[in-house]
Amino acid sequence: MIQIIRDKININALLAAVADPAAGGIDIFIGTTRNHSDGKDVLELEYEAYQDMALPMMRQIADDAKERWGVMKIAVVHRIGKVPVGEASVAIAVSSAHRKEAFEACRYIIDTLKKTVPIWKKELFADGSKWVGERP
Amino acid sequence: MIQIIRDKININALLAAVADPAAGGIDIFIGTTRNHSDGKDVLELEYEAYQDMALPMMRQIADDAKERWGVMKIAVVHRIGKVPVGEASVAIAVSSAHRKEAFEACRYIIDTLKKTVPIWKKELFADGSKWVGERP
Amino acid sequence: MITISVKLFAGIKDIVGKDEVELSVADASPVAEALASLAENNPLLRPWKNHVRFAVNKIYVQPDHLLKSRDEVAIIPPVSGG
Amino acid sequence: MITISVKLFAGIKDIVGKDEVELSVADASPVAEALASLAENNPLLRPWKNHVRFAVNKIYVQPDHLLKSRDEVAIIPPVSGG
Repeated sequence: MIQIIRDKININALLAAVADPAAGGIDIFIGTTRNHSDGKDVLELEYEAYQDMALPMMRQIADDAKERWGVMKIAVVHRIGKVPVGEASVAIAVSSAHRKEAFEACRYIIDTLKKTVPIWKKELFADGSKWVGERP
Repeated sequence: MIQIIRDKININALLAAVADPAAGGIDIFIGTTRNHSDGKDVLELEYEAYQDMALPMMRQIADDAKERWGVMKIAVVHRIGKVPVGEASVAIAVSSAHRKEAFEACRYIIDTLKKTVPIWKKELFADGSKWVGERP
Repeated sequence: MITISVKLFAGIKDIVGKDEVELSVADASPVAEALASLAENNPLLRPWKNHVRFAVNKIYVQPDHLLKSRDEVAIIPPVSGG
Repeated sequence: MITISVKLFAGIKDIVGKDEVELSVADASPVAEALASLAENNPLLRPWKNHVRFAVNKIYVQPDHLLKSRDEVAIIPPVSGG
């Protein structure tokens, strides 16, 4: 289950996607939108993706993690469009025979996704908005 | 939210318990019952707890994690009684401003819980049952 | 002599057939005496000596921890929660 | 000359005011020429030169990667998903 969606992320759907009777553990990471940034109140977040590139990259990252840690099933879902404060912008679930591998693979996936996958976040404030990330 | 319960664990309830508008990430670990053990088919698991000791220990482990990693909110729920294969026996959720701390605190909690909290698991096979853990 | 309650769990509970027993032991006995005393009448418990931990009033203690009257002792076989 | 499509995102899309443009560049131009060419008419884009990555046909490439006709170029400002 590798998806970019505009609706609210359904954690139960991710859990169902990675469930496996041979799994001993599932690690899930959920990225949530924070209500402040550099001391300013964030009212809302908005995400944009280069979907045709982002989806295959997300699939590749999941495949790499599966091979490297020998985990069982992986789900990666990123939400785009407006995301209210406190709601999930990304969710990753990894099932594994043993918990160590589930934790490490899950962490690898979110770290790699944040560094490489072409998705952008805009913070909306009362007095304007700002794309997040290093800029000139 | 620190609980020992006999019903199915509700992951959404854990998520709601750790939600925080200042949180940037939530890590959740779910321990699920496996369908095999030492090459034998496991039909069902049964958990027993020394509740009066286990609950305060779970609370203490969560408090230690909160102090050590500065995370926001923690939920720890362990199920006891019969747990069908594939269902969650334990779930831990940790919300944090930053994801690194959420992952590390969550892993600390499950590792410490498994090593120290007085809860026991019995595996039920077609031809008998066995308490898990080192024995004479 | 003092009276203590001893809680039993998992494999040890199955051997004894009860989840709690009352024992009379000498005042200031070490907590390990709780298992030794039960093992006198039940040889199946003897090999467990080096495989259990003890708790007194819901806190782990060393085997030489000294008991008082009305202590709640628990014999804790290797845990396997999670 | 060859024709390429150039996809624009986030801050760069806002500056250009479009999410995709077609450009004519010399055959076998380096992909970095896509940004340079747009910056000729739009000085606001010039400081971005050292802050973007390029993708060709949905794969990251180095700035000196050479373009072919109908390539789908993307100018990728620093990503911030997650």
